[in-house]
This record gives sequence, C-alpha cells and structure tokens, in this order.
Amino acid sequence: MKLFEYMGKDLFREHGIPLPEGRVATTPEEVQGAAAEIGPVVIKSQVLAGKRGKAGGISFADPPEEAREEAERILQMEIGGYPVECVLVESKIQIDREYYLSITIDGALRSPVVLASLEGGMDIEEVPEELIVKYPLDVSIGLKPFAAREICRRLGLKGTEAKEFGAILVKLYRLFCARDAELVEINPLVVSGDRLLAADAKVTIDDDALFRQKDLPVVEERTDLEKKANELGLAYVELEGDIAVMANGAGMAMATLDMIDYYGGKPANFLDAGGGAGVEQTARALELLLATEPRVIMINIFGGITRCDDVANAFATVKKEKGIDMPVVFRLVGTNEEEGRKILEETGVDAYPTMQESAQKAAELASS
Amino acid sequence: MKLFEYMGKDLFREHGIPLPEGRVATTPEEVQGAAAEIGPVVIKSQVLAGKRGKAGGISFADPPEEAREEAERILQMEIGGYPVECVLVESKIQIDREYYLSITIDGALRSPVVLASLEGGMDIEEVPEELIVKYPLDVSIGLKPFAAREICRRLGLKGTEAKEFGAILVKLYRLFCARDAELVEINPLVVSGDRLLAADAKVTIDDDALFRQKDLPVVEERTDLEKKANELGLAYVELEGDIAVMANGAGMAMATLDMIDYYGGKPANFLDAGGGAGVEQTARALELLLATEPRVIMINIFGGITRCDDVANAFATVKKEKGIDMPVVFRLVGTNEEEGRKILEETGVDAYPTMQESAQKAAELASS
Amino acid sequence: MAIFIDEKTRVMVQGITGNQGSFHTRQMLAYGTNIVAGVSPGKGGQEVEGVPVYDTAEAACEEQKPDASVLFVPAAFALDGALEALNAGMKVITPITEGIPVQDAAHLITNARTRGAVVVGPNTFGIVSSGKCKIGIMPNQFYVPGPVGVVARSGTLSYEIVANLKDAGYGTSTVVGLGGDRIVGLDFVDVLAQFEADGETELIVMVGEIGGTAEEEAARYIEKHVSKPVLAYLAGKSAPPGKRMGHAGAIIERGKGTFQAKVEALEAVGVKVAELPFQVPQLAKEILG
Amino acid sequence: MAIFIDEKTRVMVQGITGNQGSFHTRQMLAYGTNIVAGVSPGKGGQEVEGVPVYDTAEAACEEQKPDASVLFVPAAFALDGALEALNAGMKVITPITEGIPVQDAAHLITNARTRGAVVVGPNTFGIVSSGKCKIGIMPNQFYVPGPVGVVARSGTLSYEIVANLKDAGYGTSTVVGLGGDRIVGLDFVDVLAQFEADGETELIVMVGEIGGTAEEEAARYIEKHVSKPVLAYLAGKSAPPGKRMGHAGAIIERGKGTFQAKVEALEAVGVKVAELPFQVPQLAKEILG
Repeated sequence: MKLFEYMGKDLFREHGIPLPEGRVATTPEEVQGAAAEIGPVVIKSQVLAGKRGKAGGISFADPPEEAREEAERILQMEIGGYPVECVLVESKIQIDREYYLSITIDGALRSPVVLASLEGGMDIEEVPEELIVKYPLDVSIGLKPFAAREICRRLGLKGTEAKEFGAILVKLYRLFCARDAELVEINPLVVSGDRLLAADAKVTIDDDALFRQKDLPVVEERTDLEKKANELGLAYVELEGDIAVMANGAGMAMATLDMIDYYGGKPANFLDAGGGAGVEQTARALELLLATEPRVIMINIFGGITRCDDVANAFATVKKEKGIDMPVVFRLVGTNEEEGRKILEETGVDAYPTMQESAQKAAELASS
Repeated sequence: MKLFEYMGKDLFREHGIPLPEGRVATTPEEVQGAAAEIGPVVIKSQVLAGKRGKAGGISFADPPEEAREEAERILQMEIGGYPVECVLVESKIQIDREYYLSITIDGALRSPVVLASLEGGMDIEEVPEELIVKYPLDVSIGLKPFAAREICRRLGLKGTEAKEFGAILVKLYRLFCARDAELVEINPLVVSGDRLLAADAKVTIDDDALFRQKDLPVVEERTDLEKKANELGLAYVELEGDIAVMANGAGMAMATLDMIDYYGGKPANFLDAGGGAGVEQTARALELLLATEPRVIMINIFGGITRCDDVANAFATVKKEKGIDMPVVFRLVGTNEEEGRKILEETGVDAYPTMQESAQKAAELASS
Repeated sequence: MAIFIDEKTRVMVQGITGNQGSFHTRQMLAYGTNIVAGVSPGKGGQEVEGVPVYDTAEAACEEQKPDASVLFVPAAFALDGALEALNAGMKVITPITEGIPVQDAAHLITNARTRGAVVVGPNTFGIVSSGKCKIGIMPNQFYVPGPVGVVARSGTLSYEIVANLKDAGYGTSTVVGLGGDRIVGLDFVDVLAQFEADGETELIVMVGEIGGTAEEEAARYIEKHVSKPVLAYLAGKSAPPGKRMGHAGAIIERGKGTFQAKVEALEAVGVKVAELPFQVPQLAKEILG
Repeated sequence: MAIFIDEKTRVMVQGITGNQGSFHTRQMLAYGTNIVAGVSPGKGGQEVEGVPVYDTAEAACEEQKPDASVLFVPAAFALDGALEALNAGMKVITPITEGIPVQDAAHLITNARTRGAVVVGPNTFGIVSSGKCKIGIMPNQFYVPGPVGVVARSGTLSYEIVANLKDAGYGTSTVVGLGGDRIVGLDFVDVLAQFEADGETELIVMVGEIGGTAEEEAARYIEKHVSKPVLAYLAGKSAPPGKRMGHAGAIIERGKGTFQAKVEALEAVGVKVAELPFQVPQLAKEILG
C-alpha cells in the first residue's frame, strides 16, 4: 500500500526524521492560512503518481494570496489519472544539495537494502549505478551505527553531515521495520545550511502486513473489480481482449495468457484463483468474471491446494443459480480431478485434459 | 539497580502486564484516602529487602480507618536495615492459586532464561528443582508465542489460563529487553477468578546499561564509601580487619585477601582499582582508603591496562599533598614497571617483587 | 540420492488439524511420505489420519524426532510456527502459507541460514523427491521417479510441466518449488548446485517467470558450475507489465527481469528455452533420447 | 600450533586512536603482534605507531584483510564496534572493554556463534599465543613460549601466575582471558577442548574464582574429554559473599559457585588445586618435571 507524501511524512515525524514545517490543506483558504503562518511556501499536490513537478503539481508561492491562487489551480488538477484531493503546504527551504536515501527489500539478497546517493532530486533510475551506494542489511544485526558510517564513507560524506545522515538512516530503518514497509524513500534529502531535511517521502507498506498496521490510514489504489477480487483473496488484472481467463497460480495464469496469445486469442482479463480457494470463494470469482461480459470464458485449473471438485462445484452452483450464456472452456486436472470431472459432466460441460487444447479451443470460439 | 516493587509495577503497567489496582502513599492519611477509593486493601512496605511479609511489612486492612492505623505502624518500620519510606496500597484480590514467573540472565548458557513454576508465593530457591520449568531463550529469536506455548505445556497450563500466562510472558520479555533488565520476577503471579495478576514485581536493571535508561528513577543501595568508589569507577567492599587493600582486578583482589588471610592478617576493606585507572583516579582511590584509617595499607598492582607509573605517580602525589602516616606495603609489577619503581623509590617507598612477600609483610606490620 | 529430502525424511505437519493441513496430510500419506507428527496448539493428544498431534513442536520432537516440517498455518502466525520448527531443530522448513509479511520471511530465512536449515518457500507448493517423500500440496499422481530434476517458481505451472514430462515417459528425481514471494529461502542457484551433485538427476528443468533476476543469476551460475543439460520454460511472455514496485525496488533490478532478458541470458549459456509448456518434453526427448 | 591465534593472525585494533588503544597498540607491536590496521571513525588516513587507521572496519578489511579484532572502545559503543567487526568477517573478536551491558553481550555472542566467530571477553585481558601473537593488554615480558596452556577468568591474577611460571622456567603456549562479565564468549570447556587438541600444550592451568558454575562444568568436561594434566588456582577462599544477584539468578546456580564446591568438583576429577598462586609452579614442576 503506497502512502501519500503527507502520510509518509507523518511517519517520518513519528520517528524523528527532520522535515520542513508543513500543513495538509484541502481548500485554497486553508492553503492561504497556512502560508500566512509559515511564510514563503511550496504547495505540493498529494497524488500517488510520480512526476508531480513536471505535471505542474508543485508550486512555490509567496505571499499568501499567491499561495491561495496556486492552490486553487492545483486542487483542480488530475495527475497521472488521479485527481488532487489535498495539498501539502510546506515552508520553502534553502536547497544547497540534494541527496537520495532509501531502504527497500532486495529479493535476490533476501534482505533489506539501503540505497544512497549524493545525486538526489531526480528519479533514482536515472542516476548512474556507480553513483549509488547499495548496502545490504543483515536483519539479525539490523541497521547499526557502523553501517551508517560505512555508507557515509562510501558516499564520501564527512563530519556533521555524515552524523546527521547516519542518524536519519538509523531512524529510517526503525520506521521501515516498525511499519512493515517495503520501501521508504527520501528523495531528495536536502542539505539546507547545516541541516538535512526530508523534502519528500515515499513509503510503501507491505500489503501482507496490514493486519498488524491497523492504525495506518487506508489508501485505496485498486479499481472496483480488482478490489472485489482482492476481497475474495484473488488477484485480478484487466486486459484488452475478449476471453475471460481464470487460472490458479500466477505462473499458470501467465502461461495460460501466453498460450491463448500463441493461438491468436486475446484475453479480456485474468483471475488468479490462487491456492486453496473454496467453493464459495470460487463461485464469487466466477460471478465476477461473468460480470465483465466476455465472449468466452476459459478456466484452467491444475489442482494442488485448490481442489478440482471445489471448482467444479462452484461452477455448477453459479451455472444453476445465475445461468451462463457464453461458451466456457474448462481444463481441470490435479487434486480430486475425478470428482471434479464428474460434477462438471453433470452440468453438461466437458473438461479438456490439456492446456493447449483448451487454449486453442478458447481462441477459436472467440474468433468465430 | 534494584527497583522498588511500585517502580517495577510502573514498568509492568507500561508494558500491559495486568496488576491489582493500587496507589503509592507516604503518609497514613494518603493510605486512608486510597483505601476509601479502593475498598479492602493490602498495604505493602516498599523496601529493597526480601521477606517483608515475615517482618510484618505487609498488612491487609478494611475499613479505611484500619488501613490508616496499619500504615502508621508500617511507615515507622525498618526492614532488613532499610527504613520504610512509602507503601503501596493495593486492592485486596482473591487468590485462587499462586504461580511464579521470571526472566533473568544465565551466564552459563550466555542467554536470558525463563523460570516458571506453579509453586509461587514462596522463595523460588525453596521450590524443588523438578517443579521449575527452565527455558533458555535465543536472543536472535527472542521470546515468541511458541516459546510461551511450550512453557505452558511443560507447566501443564491449558486453555484461557495458558493464553493469559503466555501473553504476560511475552510482555515481560519485552520489558526485560526494553529496560535492560537483569531480572524481572513476578512472585506470585496470582490466579484470581479467571484473571492472572502480578501481585508482586521484582525488577533489577543492569547497572552497565543505566546510561541508556535515563528515564528510570534512581535507587541508591550503596554505602557512601561504595558510592564514592563507584563514582571513581572502582569497586569497594568493606570488611572487618585493619589492613586496607588496593589491588587491580577482581581476581587479584580476592587472591590478595586470600594471601593476607593465609599469613594471619585481617583486611579492613578492599578497593579493586580495576583496569586502566589513570593518575587522578588512582589518587582519589588512595585518599578514599586513607580516610578509612587502617593500620596498614597494602597496594598490589600487576599492571596490564593499569600502568605502574600511573599508580606510582598517584601515590607520590597523595603522599606529598596529604601525607600518609601508616605503613604502606607496595607490590608493583607489569606494564611500565621500571618507571613506576623509579617514582616510588623517590618517595622513599620500596616495592616488593612478589605477592607473598608483600602480603606477609602487611600481616606482620598489622600485628606488630 | 534425491535432493533435500528422501525416504528417510521424517515429516512434521504444523497446522495439521486445519482444513488444508488435514487434507494434505492425507494426500502426503497416500503418496508415501513418512509423516511422524502433527502440531496444533491446544489439540495435543488427538490424531489426524493416524498421525499423533502435539501442542508444540518441541513436544513432537521429544517423541517423534522429525527433521523436516511443512506449515499450513495462517500468514499472521507463520513466522512463529516456522521459528518454532527451526528452534526445535528442523533442517527443512516448508511454509506453504501465502501472504506472509516480507519482513517475517527475511527474519525466518536469515535465522535458518545461520542454523544450516533450508527454507522451501514461503508461498511454495513444496518439494517432492519422487517415490520417496512429498512435502507439499502438489497432486500425487504426476510425481514418479525419473531422471529430471525440476525447480520452479510457480506451482500449478510446474505441475503442468511435470505432468507433461510424465506423459512423455520422463519421471522426476526431485521437484522443488522455490515459492512465489519476494523473499524466499532458496533460489535457482541453490537448487542447481544440488541437482548438479545429485546422482539421480540427468536433466534439469527450470520453470521461471518474468520479474526479478533469479533466472539471470541462474544463467551466470550455469555457465560456470553446471555440466548437466538444463531446459527452461518461462511464463509471462504476453503478460501485462502489471504493478511495479517503487523506484528503489526497480533500481535494484535495473531493466532486468523482462522475458527477453531472461531468455537471452539463459540461451547464451546453452540453456534451451521452451516457448510453451508442452514443448518441454519434446526438448527433454532431444536431450535424454 | 597454539590455539585461536598464531603468528599468521592479522590483527585490527578498534579504537586505535584513543589513549588505551594507542598505548596497547604500541605494546602489542613491541611483542611482535602483526597489527595490520586500526579503526577509528573520523580518523581514517592517520597512522598510529605506523599502523594505518581507517574510518570503518570494512575499509580496513578492503585494504588490509585482518582476521582478528581487539576493541578499545567505550562500553556504550562496544556492541556496535564488535558487530562491525563480525560483519566485516573477523573470526576472533576481543572486546577489552569493561561495563558492556549484559544484553549487548548476549546479542554479540549469539551473533558470533552463528557466524563461527569467537568472542574472547568482554571485559577480558585478551589472548596471547606466546612468541607469536598477543591480542590484549597483558604485560609483554611474562609471555614466553612453553608447554603450559593457561585459561583464566581474571586478568591480573593470571599475569601473576604466568609470571610465577616463567620465573620457575615454564613458558606458556596460549593464555586465554575468558573475561570477567556475566556473559562471555568462551568458557573453560571451550578452551580446554582446544588445549587438549593443541600439540604445544602439555599442561593446562585454570585460573578460576568463586561465583558461577564454570569451574564445575569444566570438571565434568575434564572427566570425560581431557587427557592432559590440569592444575587450578581459585581465588576467593576468604572473600566476603559480596552482593548477590536476585533470587531467580541464584536459583540457576542453586548452591553451586562456592569455593568449596569448586575445589571438590575439580579434585574429584584429578585436577590439582593450588592453595595460593605461587604454588602453581611447584605443582607444575611435579607434573612436568
């Protein structure tokens, strides 16, 4: 779950990471009031999209009346498809240098990793790799001051600046752990006189850990269908074609798309039914696919933790209760396969034994 | 640093460990007032000594007027050499069973260890070993719920009681870590109806970690001389005899006492000058010994991190500035021995090369 | 031989009294897995499919001496259960559970590594040494002994491929599910090293997918250390890019992780890459004859 | 041979620019220790006694490849420094520092153990393999090569005994300071095992003291695993009981730890116990001739 900048900064404040003075505002009047208190300000649109600056969503303003005007403009914007609902009004700070600092999870190293660079303020992917310090952390040790010293040494930071940078890094790791973050990013980390300030905050919380982060605000980024699917514990992705696909397992879902594509078909969407969905859940998933009104439905189940009889039962139930008008191509093998096939037969639907036959059939039906 | 029961319970409260309702009071009037609010109460003298109950320092009282009378008596007591300065007034709870629970450091295992027993309410040393569950903790894992379950299984606790016991244990370990404790003990942990309550609290904080536990109250248990010595970074112990001993290193100090004892002498005290005391510090230590007015002073230094020249210099300074009337037996070898001997010679004091010669001489001088 | 587990492996099932736990215990027993104990707090003393159930892993260990564990416990409790298994001395720990917080996985795997234990998963279908021991949720009928070692990132897709191989007459030595989470205990390289040393394995099949850099690292490793033939199928050629992690995550991978990059890396070191799953047996035939 | 360290050991000094650090660096160099690097944050680029100083342990390792470290850093920073050494790959870590919080020591030692590294101390005088390598603060002049292995709980008392041995004509193979804190990395058993296997050691001298159960455990180990002769001196026969830990601590030891209990345990397994330090060489003479 991505957090808005101002939410990330609330977490920064909670952990003692230094920030410019600021207020959240939802109306031009509030912005003007904040500017009157703060002095010269920067008004930052709060959206989850990147490149807010280029889109005109960040603006410096002084005096308060100008802040009000700018806020009026920004609060009406839509950036990267997201409407701006609020802005962060912050004290305009002197920027001497801009650094980059983040902690994220590195799957290959199986550990958190610190990324730091003296080249901040731009997209980190645009910074040459040799200008980025990448320092993996051992979770059994955590991020101790020695790691901060080593990172500063590699960056070439010295004296007070190194000390402040190190202190911020240690706090940032504490936040990362305490909040189950996948990513905490400060870009830019601004050198302003003799202080370091987090001018931006990007925080992404591990969705799987939200159950123990219940005091965080909820930020919803999914479409309604995705949300509905997620609530059923399933992954749903919308595509451009006309064949609705349900498969279990991400790899299997991808392979199913690949194969439909190979035979000239065009998937409309896909539902990864995941592992171990029961009858009820699978029925809801099917209803969700039906609602997208595809030309063909292809269901590709290779049962493991998912049981074929559960899927077949779910299908039978939905067919009986709601009726299914479009052709359905079923492929069903694995755990409790026999039972599943028997149930399907009773509904009058045959199951294909192989993926290629079913994919080919689905592609044919869709183009006929 | 040992904490008073009520301080320990403040930490328990901080960590969500369930307690009987209670107030600290320093006057009989306060006790009466507390009892009026709480109902039937137990009044517990707050001293660092054990066996308060046997000494009459714990008393049940109802109505409030009786609480006042009991408090009057208890607040005038002295228990184990400690005057009672305040009492804890707690709601009298129904006691169905009394358990024991503690976490401490086990030097042999090099880790924290949980001790738990269904036989609480008495001194744990009096509980037969086979009735105590001893469960070592791996600090790289900490105390996770699985350990609590295993401890409950070994104790034979089940159901809700096991769940509450486990929850208290997990919290107790959190307190243990967060507060740098050497010991956290709940004895008894009372089963009162369907609740578990910490009826007592014994918490000892690691003295070496007090630098990062600055928000804790300070409890002073040392004598003035010990305190003075500790402030100099030295360990000081008072004994019964007439030979003041200064040595460096705990083992060396003990061996010096053993040897004086062997030759018929009687140590008056000893100062472990520890490792790496400088000139200034050693001079202060010497003055401290002088102030105890012994018949003989024996100084036994085997220099390692302590340098012989530093000790000799300190001696020379004190001798010159304050004068030393009693005989001093010096033994000085190790790091910078030559320099040290030279300085000593200038003060007119010879150093013996061996411990036995010096110990023998000190014993002789004291008995002459 | 076989890798990681074999006919001597004594398996403990954590969460055995749950729906999934008891169902798959039955399946594993039917496969021939030597399940010696189950763990389910508060259910000690019961039996599931004839397997004695204990309240804690230590209790199970006292009486049954298991050396491998499989977890069917909810994500919120999985770290606790896995550490319990680790602490009780298990050498192979297989969390089937999906949705374990990534920092929990990092802690588990770091701890396991320092104890010389292997974590298969999390979010894995498990591991099976064909005809000897199955620890996981894969359907029994496809895992017959044979010369092909399979290592896969995704479950169902690997069942598909193993089934295709079986239909073509090729059994499997060991099939390892790495797990679908961002942090998992084993990567392709760890498993390739084992297969290279395994007397029963003549051909290695990698079932990969887009994202991450595991296949690229495997390619580097294969070049230097693997003498046995390797085949691969990679899913996701036509998949939409999907949701990306934040920038800092992307920088770690820097343009790696695409289908094309993986295919190129693997083909450059002599790995044959099948275009569709059912082509794997055809390529296997070319190699094994 | 010698144990733990020898003439090939490359030593790093953490806190080298401090008072104690620089003084003992000079002493260690004078003894012949191969000190290859010093670490002192913010002082990188300087030299102390000709030893190059680095800002961090990793920087020192990049250029000098040390494999053992000695710490002269204040107690509040000792855990950080020791973990830094561990993380940089040191295999022997020697925190001389007194007053390290006990939970810090537990973390350090647990971490070291999982990495196969040895912690000598904390609150130790160090370790010296006579004539080869001295890591610590013991006075140089007494440590000459010879057949006696010494393992001690306290510093100065062991200097005393080593000096007495030297005067009597007996040099030492390795002298190990276990450290005076409640939790230390090595105990008598660990070191006895090493001495038993060490070709240079013919006689083992234990310097113990009252408190704890380390000597009792050593006695049990000696009975089963040590064939070489063992001598002991134990301090504290006449010492006052001193301050005790709380009850829970006492229960762990349950009446063990007294002078008498230790002497009995050791004598029961054939260990000769000297009554006073200067008797150690006399007993050594009886054994070594």
